[in-house]
Amino acid sequence: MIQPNDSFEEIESAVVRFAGDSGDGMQTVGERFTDSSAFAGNDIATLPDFPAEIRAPAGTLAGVSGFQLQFGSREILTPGDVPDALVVMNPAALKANIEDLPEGGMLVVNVDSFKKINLAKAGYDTNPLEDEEFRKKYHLIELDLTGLTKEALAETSLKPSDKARCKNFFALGFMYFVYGRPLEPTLKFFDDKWAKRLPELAEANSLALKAGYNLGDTLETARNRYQVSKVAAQPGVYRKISGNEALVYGLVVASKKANRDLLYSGYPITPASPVLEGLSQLKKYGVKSVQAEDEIAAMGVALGASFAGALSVCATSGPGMCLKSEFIGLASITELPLIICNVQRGGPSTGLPTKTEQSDLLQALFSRHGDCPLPVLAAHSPSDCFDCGMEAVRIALTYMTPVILLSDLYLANGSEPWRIPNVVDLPGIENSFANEDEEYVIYRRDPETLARTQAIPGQVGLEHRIGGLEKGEDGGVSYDPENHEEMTRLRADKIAGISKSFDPIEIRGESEGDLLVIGWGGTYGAISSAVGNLRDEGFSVSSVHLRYVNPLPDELGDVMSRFKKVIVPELNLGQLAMILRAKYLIDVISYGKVQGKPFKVSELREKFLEHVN
Amino acid sequence: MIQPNDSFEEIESAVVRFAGDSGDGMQTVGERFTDSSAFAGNDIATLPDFPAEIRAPAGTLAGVSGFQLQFGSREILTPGDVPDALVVMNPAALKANIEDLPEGGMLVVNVDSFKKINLAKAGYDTNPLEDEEFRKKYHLIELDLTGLTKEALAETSLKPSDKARCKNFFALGFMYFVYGRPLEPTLKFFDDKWAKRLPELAEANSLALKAGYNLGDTLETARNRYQVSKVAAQPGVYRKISGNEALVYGLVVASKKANRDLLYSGYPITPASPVLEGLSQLKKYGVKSVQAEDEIAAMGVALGASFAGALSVCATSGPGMCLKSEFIGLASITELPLIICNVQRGGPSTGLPTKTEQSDLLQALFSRHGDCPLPVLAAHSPSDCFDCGMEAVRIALTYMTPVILLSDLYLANGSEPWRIPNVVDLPGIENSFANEDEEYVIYRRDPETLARTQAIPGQVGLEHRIGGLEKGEDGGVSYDPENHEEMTRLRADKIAGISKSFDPIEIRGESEGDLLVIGWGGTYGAISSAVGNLRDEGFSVSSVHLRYVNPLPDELGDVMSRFKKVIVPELNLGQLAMILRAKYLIDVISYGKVQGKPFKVSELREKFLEHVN
Amino acid sequence: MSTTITEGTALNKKDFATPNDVRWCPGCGDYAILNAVQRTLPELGIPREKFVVVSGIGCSSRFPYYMNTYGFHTIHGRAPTVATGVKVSNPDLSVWMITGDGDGLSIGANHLLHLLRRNLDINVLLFNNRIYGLTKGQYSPTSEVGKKTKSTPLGSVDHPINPLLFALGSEATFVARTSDTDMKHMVETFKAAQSHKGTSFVEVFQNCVIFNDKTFGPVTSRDSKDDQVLVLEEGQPLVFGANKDKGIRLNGLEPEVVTIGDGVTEKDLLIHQPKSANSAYANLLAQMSYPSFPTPMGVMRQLDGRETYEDALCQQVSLAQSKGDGNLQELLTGRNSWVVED
Amino acid sequence: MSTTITEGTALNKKDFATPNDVRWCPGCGDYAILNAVQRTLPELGIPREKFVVVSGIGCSSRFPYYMNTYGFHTIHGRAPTVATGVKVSNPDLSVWMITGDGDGLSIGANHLLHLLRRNLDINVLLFNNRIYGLTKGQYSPTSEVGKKTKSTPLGSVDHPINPLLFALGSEATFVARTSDTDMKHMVETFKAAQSHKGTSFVEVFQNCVIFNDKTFGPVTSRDSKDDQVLVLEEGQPLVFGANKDKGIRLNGLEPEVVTIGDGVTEKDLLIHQPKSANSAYANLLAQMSYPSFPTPMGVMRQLDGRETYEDALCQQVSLAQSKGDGNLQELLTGRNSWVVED
Ligand SMILES: Cc1ncc(C[n+]2csc(CCOP(=O)(O)OP(=O)(O)O)c2C)c(N)n1
Ligand SMILES: Cc1ncc(C[n+]2csc(CCOP(=O)(O)OP(=O)(O)O)c2C)c(N)n1
Ligand code: SF4
Ligand code: SF4
Ligand SMILES: [Mg+2]
Ligand SMILES: [Mg+2]
Repeated sequence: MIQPNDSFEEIESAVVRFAGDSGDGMQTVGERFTDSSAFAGNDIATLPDFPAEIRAPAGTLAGVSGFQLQFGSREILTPGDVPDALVVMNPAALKANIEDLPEGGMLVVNVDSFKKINLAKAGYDTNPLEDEEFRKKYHLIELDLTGLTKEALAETSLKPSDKARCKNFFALGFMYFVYGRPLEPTLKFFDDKWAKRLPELAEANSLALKAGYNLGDTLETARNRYQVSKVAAQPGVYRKISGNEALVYGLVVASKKANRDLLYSGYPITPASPVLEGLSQLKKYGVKSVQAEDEIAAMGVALGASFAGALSVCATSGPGMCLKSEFIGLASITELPLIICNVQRGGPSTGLPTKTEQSDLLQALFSRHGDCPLPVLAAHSPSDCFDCGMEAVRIALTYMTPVILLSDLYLANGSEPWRIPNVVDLPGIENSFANEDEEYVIYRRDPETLARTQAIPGQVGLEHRIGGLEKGEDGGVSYDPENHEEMTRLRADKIAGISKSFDPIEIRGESEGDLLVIGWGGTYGAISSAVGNLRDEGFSVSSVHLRYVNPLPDELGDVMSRFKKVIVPELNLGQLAMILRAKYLIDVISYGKVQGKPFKVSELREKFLEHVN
Repeated sequence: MIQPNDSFEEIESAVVRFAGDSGDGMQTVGERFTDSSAFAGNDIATLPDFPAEIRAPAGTLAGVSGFQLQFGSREILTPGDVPDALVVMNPAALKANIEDLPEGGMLVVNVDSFKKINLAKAGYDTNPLEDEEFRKKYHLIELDLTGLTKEALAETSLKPSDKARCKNFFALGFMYFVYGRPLEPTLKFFDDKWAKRLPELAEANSLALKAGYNLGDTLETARNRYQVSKVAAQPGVYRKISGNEALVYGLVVASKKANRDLLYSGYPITPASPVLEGLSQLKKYGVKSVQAEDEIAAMGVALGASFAGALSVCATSGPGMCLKSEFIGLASITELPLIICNVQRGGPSTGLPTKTEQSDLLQALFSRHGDCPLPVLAAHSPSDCFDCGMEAVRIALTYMTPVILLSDLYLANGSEPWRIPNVVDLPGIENSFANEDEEYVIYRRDPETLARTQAIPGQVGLEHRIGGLEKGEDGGVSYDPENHEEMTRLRADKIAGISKSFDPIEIRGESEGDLLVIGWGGTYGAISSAVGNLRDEGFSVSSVHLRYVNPLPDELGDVMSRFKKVIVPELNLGQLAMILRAKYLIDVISYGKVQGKPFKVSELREKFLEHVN
Repeated sequence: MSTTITEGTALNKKDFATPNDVRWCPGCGDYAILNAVQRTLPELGIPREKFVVVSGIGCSSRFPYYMNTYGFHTIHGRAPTVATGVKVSNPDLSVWMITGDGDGLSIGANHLLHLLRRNLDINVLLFNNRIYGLTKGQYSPTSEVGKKTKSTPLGSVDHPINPLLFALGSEATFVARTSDTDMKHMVETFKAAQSHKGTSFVEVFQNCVIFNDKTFGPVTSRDSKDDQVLVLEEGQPLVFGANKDKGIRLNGLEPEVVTIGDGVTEKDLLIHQPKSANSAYANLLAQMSYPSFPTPMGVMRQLDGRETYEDALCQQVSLAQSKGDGNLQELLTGRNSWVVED
Repeated sequence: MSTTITEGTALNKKDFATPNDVRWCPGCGDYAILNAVQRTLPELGIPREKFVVVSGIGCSSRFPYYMNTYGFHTIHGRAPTVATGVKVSNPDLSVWMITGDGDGLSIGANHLLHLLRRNLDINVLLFNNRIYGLTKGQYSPTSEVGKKTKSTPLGSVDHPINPLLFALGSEATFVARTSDTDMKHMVETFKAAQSHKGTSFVEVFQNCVIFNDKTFGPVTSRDSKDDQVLVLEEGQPLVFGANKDKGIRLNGLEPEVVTIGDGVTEKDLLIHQPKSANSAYANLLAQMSYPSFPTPMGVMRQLDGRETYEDALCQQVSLAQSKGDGNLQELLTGRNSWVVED
């Protein structure tokens, strides 16, 4: 193995971004860099960023795909505001990303792609690399990646065009040198992926990676190298995990804990498809997965399976949520357990299908007709999707209710290190099954939870009928006015009462002060970082991050009232802010951003500063 | 014609309810009584009330169908809290309605149906008519309607069973006598309906009606008769109109005023089907109506037609609204004009399909994913559906936006007198068409309204493409972060700015005081009556009835702040209240009712009284 | 569909009736169908608790309320999806799906298509009354062109769906038709549906007395029946008529009505072969319609041997589990974990 | 569909191209289809501003962005409804609908069914690549059983939809198939579609290089094509093979492949009759599939004479208006008004 030389500059954290064409393999190298950093013991957070087209025309701005990560020896909560180093594979990638690179930042450029035609496709009249101003502004490293890679692979049997396609790993190797990353995890990846099927590819990529690394050692300009030490983490077994993976695992574990077979039913949609794909691979764990004809069907299949006793789950994104509304109403009035995950993306309509947003909160709360409140949860980090998956199942089965679980594209695709829990230590989940020895009264309720009990088809003597018409306690259709009011309020009270089972609110910072920041979902990292920084600087700022959007935690009003101001940053036009204002009559300040991108720590910091002192 | 005798007691208003089996023709006699009262110059309001089944088993409670109306010489705003007179055709009708009849109320009973088997079907162990307590409690009039009708029709050629079916008109004739109603409108109705096709039926019903009337003259118990004088109404031509009829007319008139052909596309659903049925009959007015395969399709057809230049409308109820959400998002982002009517019924899910409710307000505001605000209007009385239909079209075409118009079952089926407007006096409606002489930039906006202009397929040189992906001003797909934020805010600002075009808020009562009642939709009559009564009694109560739920009128916050308390009565669990609280941070009191029934004036009065003094 | 038959628990029709009032209009054809189903189920040797009846919305879809089994009255058009969920979750249940011409063919035809092609072992009964009953009489996708209804005052303009052709186009493995006027035929047909392994699609002609009375009268009424109905029996020639003297012969690919006698014998007639591999024959039957042809009744197509969706899926699950159940801790740990020591 | 042809505005292919970058993957079959459509349209004699291209969501559905006509990229599966709205509102437009196997047959098949049966004069091109392209490679309703994809790691278990059988089951009046590999055949087929009055349904075999490369290779590739493709021509016998020595003969109701020569002549073969009244013949063609049969390409069914929905509707409107336009004031006044005097 190549030994890193020792002229390192020690830094606390760094942000690296790779950008290139959709076909350039930027997501792959980003993931590898992440693995390597995790393996090196750093904390990490990632931000993949790709276009809605599968492979838009090579060289155009529309085709630029990027991957940013931050890694550090301190707690890393976001993928970083701006890159310290930017690797660009072509002019379009430069054009699309250069504005984000601060002066003096490291800019690694694949120069052989800076030909007239590519410059034109990117909308450059002249080659920016020939501009002296530009050259001086950054720490520019020009590499003829194609040429260097081909050279490195001269001995291999690959076709020249295939050789050139290894250039992403050459670039990666180079960056590994700069940041002193270990090569092993990536070499292992090549092995796992190709050693059997395409050994020549595994070999070529290894060669390219190493060649890139070695180049660093020889290249004048790359002399300064950085060292990022291990983060002080709790002891345990760790892995890197994305939000969608964590969700899949959380659901499977919950199904085992609840002793119900998991039935997943979904329809492909970005960014929720990996949940379908991930669960499809877990038949070994008793998971049945159905790719339905659409999201309505997916929900219907899930509801039917729930009626038949399965732990039913479906996941989708905004457009699919629209289609589920009517069935959600039916699930609510029949009080069947069911998990509905919305991995949010930019809206409205088809919107920005590969960008992140948090703009489906009000939809989650109010999409269906009639008074039909439901529990709504939101995960706040990739690994939190695991916990939220389990929690959603607990609520669904304890309270006999559909549960809406919100995630978002940023969490779904982003990843972070996760301390793997011990499965046996995780709590069990109770079901609310009917007592076979008693007369079965469908909507008779547990006085504590107000949940009804469930009888499963196949159980002798518990035959019964349910449906979407209003009904009395015995399930018989009832048009009685008072009964309707009673049933409507009982259903609402049941949901409202779930808050009694919540853990107390966790406040980051003092429990009173100048400014309280309330967040929910994927903004957790950015908010916590900004608030943490401000507190370190002595400002009186605290934050609360809500897992439960409905019902809200009982003590939230109290907490809010202990601060002079409350601000709610969200990746929408102020949806949670509206809910809090209505409930607590506090003049909550809404700070909305709708750019298909997560908050930057710096923009939050600035905004918060406006409201302290 | 039969002359009413003159021993009348003059009363200001009266409430009559007819109740019988679904097959007994109660809706028909109710409508006739209404016509007759309108013709007599009274103000009126009606409440049809029927089960979800077409014809549930004869004689059961499930099959009871009723019709209540109030008529008076003063302004009549509701169908009345409780009946002064109740006509019941069978024991089930008695059972289902008797609780509403106050002591001393007139109770007309079809005694021949009070046989054992019918009593049992209604759940009576003994015949209540044999109970002395019961007999004393009401002003009981027992008629052998079947026998009397058969007798009256002895000479006609109808089959005995067909003769018996005329008993509803016999009962109606009797009630006409009691309340001194003119027979002409009903005789004319027979003529219009049956004279050509079934002359023997027209004759038989006329005979039955007159026989019933004459019986009144001879029957001891019916001696006291009531007289309700003409209401002092504005001069003009009047007709009786239901909410659904008014909506149909409003839309057709608007289409002519806007010079666009009306394309209606719908899918049958209670209580919106009459809009489809009504517009299907207006081909003469250039209306094209399409019965689509479902509500998604209905919305798609409407949107396609809107793109092609039509004035597009669809109407549905809650379950159908669920299905339209995704298309509503597309209509919003493409900024095409379109009217979406939701004639609300009891929810959630299939709920109470033939009962009224106002519980789809939050759905109207928030059903779709993404930040996607839209104008939401609500009609407040049957005839107001005409004005709201026109207003919805004005907003849609002026602002290039889909508009959601809320009605409800109570308005849709209920009716009232309507002073017919002069079509030529109604205002014209402007379109926002593209200028053929200029380069067409799809999302370039009018600086005043922020509306884009529309180019219609077939126009030379204005070819263009629209869709659901986020786009720049020129319509080109854009994933640019700043552009998305700008577009999202522009769309929101456009909708918010519509309030600039509203008429000032009308306050019923003083413009400041103890209690402000804010209502919306079909509760107008009950709220106005209750508030009017309280004001007459000297209480400081005023009311505002909102036509616009989004955007809210600009001065609403000001108005609210001038009252000590604000209460919002709604037929839901507090949906508008939530919106007002969020926007104005005023501790609005929510008064919700979810019983599938309108508010009674008395229950509102009581509630309001709790909050004054 | 077909379901493991458990030891005969001697059930009878009454065991399948609920105490609930049946709330259809007096004279509605739905009563007869309910009757037929309640007669069929006890004869199948399946315990009552294994039946699940799933429906959408419509008069017909009130059906589950009247069956003393597990039942789910869902939402308009979506019954196939819920039925699929029930069956996939527990293949041991006998699932019956009830739908109407509006519910199944207007809003819900997509789900029906996918149910049919996936071939879940479910029995689908489509009550075709060629009208929207519950919403009070608008035309439906099976209403004939020119039909005047509340929503088509000048007559409908859309070409109606032929439910059988639709099912065949969806490659259903069992396609049949029966009528609410013939109790015996209904029971037979429902039994055949149950004994077929795969989705069984049965169109039931159903009379709506209120909004579309006698729509099938010209075909199924007592007077016309003999001459207008062609009762299908496997392996038998296509013969019909009060005197059994008429039949169907093939001329190239066109069927024609012939009279047996003048030179034509039964041998010249088409033989009913519901099990032929390709669907062209069933397609011909499905296109035969009043008044040019007699209306076929019975099983038009029955294709054995296509695996059901739930069996295939469950097999994948068992196969995956055959090497032992998954270990959760291993799953969570994955292949790229690392340890942080104390 | 067919549309009033207006005087020839000499358009050419370039007139139909937009300046927008075409954003499909290099090598995607969609490019060839775009090319074919851009070649077809200028030859129809219809002015450019009368074309409207409507699509759903999917790679294929990005199509309208690349056509310099009026265009609407709608939502997933719903293009038939929007196209219907456009055509009903203005029957004078030439409406082209683009969809994929997922868009058109998974989420959207119900709307397609209703479009086809209503027979609006619209051309539907279904790009069948047997995969979900835009969502990155899950199986689609036309994927073969056993297909391994991201969402079916152990192979798919659902029986695929046959798009042509589906269209025939929906009683489409025009059903055809072509392939992205044959420019000339595409242009011919699209022209035939346009000249048909009524909904024209065209399945286009389309290659997705990224997620399902060469799925139709065994049929349409250069080497296999002659032996595996059966090009349909009206009135001609069903002959195929590199040497034109193979044909299709009917045996009862079963088609069989025969070699011309050993006792078999062209006269024994089926003659291509896309216009036969019943659909049994087209149904047979649609069921012929690789590897047992050659794959038919061309127009399988063309039924003339069924009125289009929009014509029938517009006729009702004109008829209603023939006695004069409606008087609005009369409408509002109705038959039961009364006057309140001053
Ligand atoms: C989403 C939705 N749209 C519309 C309706 C109204 N609706 C109830 S039943 C029905 C049609 C019933 O027709 P069919 O399926 O033929 O059943 P039938 O009543 O004739 O038995 C409709 C349109 C509904 N309940 N839900
Ligand atoms: C309601 C909804 N569900 C899911 C999606 C995600 N989605 C986009 S395209 C697509 C399928 C595309 O497949 P196909 O129609 O075959 O088109 P192709 O990309 O293969 O051309 C899906 C599921 C969506 N956009 N909207
Ligand atoms: S309306 Fe028709 S289908 Fe419905 S219950 Fe009555 S008769 Fe039967
Ligand atoms: S993913 Fe497939 S269908 Fe989509 S553009 Fe690429 S090659 Fe074409
Ligand atoms: Mg029906
Ligand atoms: Mg596809």
